Amino acid sequence: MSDFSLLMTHGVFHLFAALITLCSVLVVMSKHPVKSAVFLVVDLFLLAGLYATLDSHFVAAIQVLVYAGAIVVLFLFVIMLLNLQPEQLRGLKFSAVEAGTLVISLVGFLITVVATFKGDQTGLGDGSLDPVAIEAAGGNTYVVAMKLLTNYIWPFELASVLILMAIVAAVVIAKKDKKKTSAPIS
Amino acid sequence: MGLTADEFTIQFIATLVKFAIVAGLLLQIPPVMVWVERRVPAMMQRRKGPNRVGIFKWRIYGLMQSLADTIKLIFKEEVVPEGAQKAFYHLAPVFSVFPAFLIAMAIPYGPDIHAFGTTIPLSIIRVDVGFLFIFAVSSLAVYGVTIAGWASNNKYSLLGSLRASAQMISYEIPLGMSLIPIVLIYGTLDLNKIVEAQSHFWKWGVFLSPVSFLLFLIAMFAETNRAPFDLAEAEGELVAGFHTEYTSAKFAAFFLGEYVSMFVLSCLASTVFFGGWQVPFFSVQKLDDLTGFIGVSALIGHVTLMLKATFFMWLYIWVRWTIPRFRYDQLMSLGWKYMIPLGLVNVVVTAVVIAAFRFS
Amino acid sequence: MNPYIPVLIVLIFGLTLGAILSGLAAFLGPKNPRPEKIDPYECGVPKVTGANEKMSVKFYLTAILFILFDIETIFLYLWAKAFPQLGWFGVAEVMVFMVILVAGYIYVVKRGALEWD
Amino acid sequence: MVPVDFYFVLACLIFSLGLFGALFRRNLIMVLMSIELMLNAVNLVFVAAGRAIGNVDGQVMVLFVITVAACEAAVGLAMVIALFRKYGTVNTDILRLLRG
Repeated sequence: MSDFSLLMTHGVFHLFAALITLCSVLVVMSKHPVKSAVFLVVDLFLLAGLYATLDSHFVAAIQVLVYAGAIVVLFLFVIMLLNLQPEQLRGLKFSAVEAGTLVISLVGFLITVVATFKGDQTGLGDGSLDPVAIEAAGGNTYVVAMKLLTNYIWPFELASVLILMAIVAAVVIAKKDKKKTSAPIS
Repeated sequence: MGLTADEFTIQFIATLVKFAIVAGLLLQIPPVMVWVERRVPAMMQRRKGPNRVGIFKWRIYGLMQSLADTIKLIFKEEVVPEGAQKAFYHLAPVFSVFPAFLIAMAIPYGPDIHAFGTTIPLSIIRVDVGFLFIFAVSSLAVYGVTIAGWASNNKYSLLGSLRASAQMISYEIPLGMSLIPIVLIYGTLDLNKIVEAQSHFWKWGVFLSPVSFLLFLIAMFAETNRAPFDLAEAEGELVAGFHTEYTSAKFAAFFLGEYVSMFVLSCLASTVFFGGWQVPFFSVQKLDDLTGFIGVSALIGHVTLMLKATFFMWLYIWVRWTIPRFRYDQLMSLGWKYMIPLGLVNVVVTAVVIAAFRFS
Repeated sequence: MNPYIPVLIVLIFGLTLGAILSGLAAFLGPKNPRPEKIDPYECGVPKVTGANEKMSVKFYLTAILFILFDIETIFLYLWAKAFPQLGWFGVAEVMVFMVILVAGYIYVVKRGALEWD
Repeated sequence: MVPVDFYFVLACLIFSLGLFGALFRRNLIMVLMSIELMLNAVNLVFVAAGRAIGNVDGQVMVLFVITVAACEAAVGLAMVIALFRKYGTVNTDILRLLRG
């Protein structure tokens, strides 16, 4: 790999990383829930881009299809349904458990950063998943599909049970009974 | 990956050229379609339609009407309704335009060109996930609609946008399901490979999987919020739906997004079900050798695809002036209670039939 | 060439075009907003209530069911891609998957969650 | 290529932000969104690590995580709606007082 291409790969990663971090901060800190949702979409789209640079094309596609295209739409719908107003951000008041969790997460984060930049790295390779070999085997989507449907049969079938339970639960919780329904606008 | 520097340069320049051509084509669609959408109903109703505007004394059937409309639209005053969410109000047209352009670049507009010692595909975006890319990006188009309606501070807009987005997401499932049999039959997600597999006339998708085509056709009309499913902008009840409060160039942006996605879905329908750039009973790829010119096959293939897509664009207008509008509950129950079960049955039957033939 | 370079080019073009169309009106065209003009358009009748009336929960239920069926479709696409190699085994696998989900679908229909009254 | 540790640092950062949001925000919908952010950090680790080890299991795992995330969002938001219908608010501070 040439110097130029190495520079580009690193540049793309750092650009995406910076944008993702920025968007994540905005998701968490925006006062208006709709703003948070829109930044979440941008965030998820950028993460899909990062997956694409990792040659995980299928994951990138479903990231956009399911996360950005479906889950956040649901969030937006609920925000509009409840007509939520901007929230007053309260001061930094935490209970002991919350503060403890936060400190632990920050310490974990710092350890990871220090460990990375002290050179004490995980020892994992840097991309031994050869794209050319994957291409020869039938492409990323095909390889993922074969893996899912041969090695992961039980999780696959259990996923359908999970979705079934989610469907039933959501309908039970959210659906009003007929007689209580006030005339809907639509 | 695996390309020399020269090949990379050629591919990069080719990408830019292809992109410029396709983008130029796409930008022509809304003006021409606006004209067609006024002339064709006029023809169907034995009226004349717009026929006056021309350049000097050449009227060319009033084709310049769209140019005049465009210029007028751009120079109109922009009215931002009071109480609108300003940032989102200005952002919504962007969300509506870019997905349409992104998906338009994934269609194979012709056979591969073998030139300059490399192969140049005539689709600009060609990724491993094939047409799932189109679904993924087109699912982002919901945001333009939702945010536009919500940010306008108008209850008709909000209701229209909620209706439109609920409709779009509902029909995304039948749209997705209708193409699963195609993947089962041709064994690939790559649109170009699907077209190549349809080299024989009787192997076109519409003959091998007619139910899929029916589902796709209905879902295609519903996805673009066109008649008979245009409840989102039902003129009689909701003023104009989610873009009621939009004026001037922003209004044009919504039109651009809508017409480009109509065109892309037309191209997708022709590609998947009608052989794409293949000419019936004739091998387009051989044209290069026959005539001795590189690119003849690409040109003929491209024209063929455009003709097929034009048919579907015509169908959009034809249906609009033929079938009355559905009610919203009919629309939703058609999508959820008929098309999804039919789509599932279609997948199962196709799989069992193919498996019975191949693995018996 | 990396297949995502064109995606990036088109993305930038699309965003720029959208931004130009969205921003164009700010530079061209007259600007003289009057209270009547910038009032939300409700066919000329003065507005009675605000825009953010509460909406029917139906839209929400549609969205929720959409997510769950969307995931099902994605799993089906993966299976369709691996179908030639898996053969009857794959068909059986997906049948089990589908039967479980169709049970959920039938529940939803029976419960009337898809009725738009 | 970019070392896998960089991806871990980024994922850790997103996870911390998500955790912060889940604890700091008082709007239940915002809490759910922060949880989505945390799940995304996990996905990033799965993909990056899977690539570094040299198999696609990480990507298959992401499929399951996304399934779980979708179900979580669906049921979680259904509960938010039910709570809102009963108490007229989605603020966790107020809901805690109403717990009784």
